[in-house]
Amino acid sequence: MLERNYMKLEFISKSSNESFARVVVAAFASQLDPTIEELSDIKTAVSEAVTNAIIHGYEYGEGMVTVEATLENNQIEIIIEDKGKGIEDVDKAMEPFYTSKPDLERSGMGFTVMETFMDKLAVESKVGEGTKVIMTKIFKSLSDRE
Amino acid sequence: MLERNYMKLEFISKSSNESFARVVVAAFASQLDPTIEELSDIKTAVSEAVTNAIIHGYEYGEGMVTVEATLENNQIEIIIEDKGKGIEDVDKAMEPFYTSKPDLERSGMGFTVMETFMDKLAVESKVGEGTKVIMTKIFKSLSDRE
Amino acid sequence: MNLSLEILNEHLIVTLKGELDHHTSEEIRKKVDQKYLNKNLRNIVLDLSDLKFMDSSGIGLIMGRYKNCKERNGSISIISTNPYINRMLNMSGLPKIIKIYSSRDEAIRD
Amino acid sequence: MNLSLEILNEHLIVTLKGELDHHTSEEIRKKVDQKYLNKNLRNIVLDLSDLKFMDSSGIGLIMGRYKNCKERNGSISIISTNPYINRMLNMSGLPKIIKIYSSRDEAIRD
Ligand SMILES: Nc1ncnc2c1ncn2[C@@H]1O[C@H](COP(=O)(O)OP(=O)(O)O)[C@@H](O)[C@H]1O
Ligand SMILES: Nc1ncnc2c1ncn2[C@@H]1O[C@H](COP(=O)(O)OP(=O)(O)O)[C@@H](O)[C@H]1O
Repeated sequence: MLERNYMKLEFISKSSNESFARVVVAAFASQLDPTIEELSDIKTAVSEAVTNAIIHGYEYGEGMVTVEATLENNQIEIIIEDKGKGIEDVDKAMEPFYTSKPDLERSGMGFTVMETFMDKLAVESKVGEGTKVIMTKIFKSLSDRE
Repeated sequence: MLERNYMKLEFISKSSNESFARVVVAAFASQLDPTIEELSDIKTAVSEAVTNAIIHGYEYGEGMVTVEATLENNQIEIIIEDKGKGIEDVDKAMEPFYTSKPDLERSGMGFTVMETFMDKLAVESKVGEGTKVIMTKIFKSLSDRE
Repeated sequence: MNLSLEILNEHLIVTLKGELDHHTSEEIRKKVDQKYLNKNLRNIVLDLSDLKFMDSSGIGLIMGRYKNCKERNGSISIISTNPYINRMLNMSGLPKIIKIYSSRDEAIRD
Repeated sequence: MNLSLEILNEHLIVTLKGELDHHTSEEIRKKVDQKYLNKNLRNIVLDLSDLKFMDSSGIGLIMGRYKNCKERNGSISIISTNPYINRMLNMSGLPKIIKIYSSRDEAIRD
């Protein structure tokens, strides 16, 4: 089993950094030797949370998005944070198909995807201060191998 | 030409993170669409500086290594920093083949590689405080394309 | 992201390769709509079989084209073979309103 | 990193694939030395032709094996075809003391 490992990434809220964030988290998670499907789940969940920080958190301006990842035992914890506008009603925001930006052709499925593809999801947000998404993925493939 | 882009990565000084740091910088630099050789130069220089932070900066302990990268116009600036032991005599350290750790089979070529593969190199260090390596690579391929 | 557009009778065939996310979907949307509206086409066939990655921005993109087609009494169909992308399509409920095929021949014949 | 060790007469043939850096060189060093010393071999042939990446830790690794071979009056030779890795080898001055070949046949015949 791998020893604990930790990384923190900060980048400007440009949409071209969405794929960059996915590559970084996937490269870090690879140290636990996950299956292709597990890696794919993580990439998708990261993509959702980072996209939200960029288009909802910072809306029309630019700010910094932070992605932290911790590998420990057979799991990865990922925290994605912005210092943007925040969410007024988190429960409502997390409802499937709810979106505040139908004009941008958002589907309102971001949080549903994160919930489905990860094992744990928590959202902390304060209007005017920002949003923090904390997700955990347990590598079942790793538990099996032991 | 790409707009300015910036990222900052922090990770624990474990040797397994050497390849991770290379992947991250290469993925970020890819946004400027460099040649394979330019990308290879950057990866090698990053590998040298990150390895130095891990084995010389933090020697036997663990600490955080920081990698910052800025894309602007046709160049990338990369800053690699540790808060480790620092270098007493930077000029001597930068001499080809000088190493303080021949027992670890170091070749003493790290700084020479960084100098050769990058366009600019500056080293700032203070004993007991840490070391900062600032390197710039100009993407010639990009200037040609204009 | 690699996008190719072909016209076959009244169909606009859109082939996507690479990664479909919020960043890449903006350009795709513009180019697809331009062709679809300017050329007075009716139907859209979206070929996702060479797509390597898609997040929920892809669902938004498909929904938007679905609405455009409906306004013209046209139809939209999807070709998808990647199990991972099928999973995302199923999650969204899209297969209830859009037919998913596993080959281009089937999609065009239908 | 992928390492394979073969014995051919007095030669230890070491084939490296993937990325050779400080992290991966530690395990390679241990495994190569163990085989070389235990089996009482004389020469080492380092096949780097499938290496995708090498930094100066690779130079340190080669120098260390060179010293071990010298102590036994053996010799070390390198097979390298990647121009990028050749550039690193040339920078280090290693070609002055170690022969670099572009194929395994040449290296073993010599
Ligand atoms: N980081 C964030 N900052 C501010 N608002 C957010 C953030 N993330 C999500 N939201 C809000 O929650 C809603 C639902 O998010 P989500 O399920 O990802 O769907 P979508 O991104 O498609 O709108 C968004 O429309 C937005 O109003
Ligand atoms: N981040 C650092 N912290 C402390 N000392 C360093 C650092 N980087 C380099 N040095 C010193 O400079 C010397 C030369 O470095 P380098 O040229 O990279 O060769 P090598 O790593 O092979 O020793 C090292 O042996 C070490 O003494």
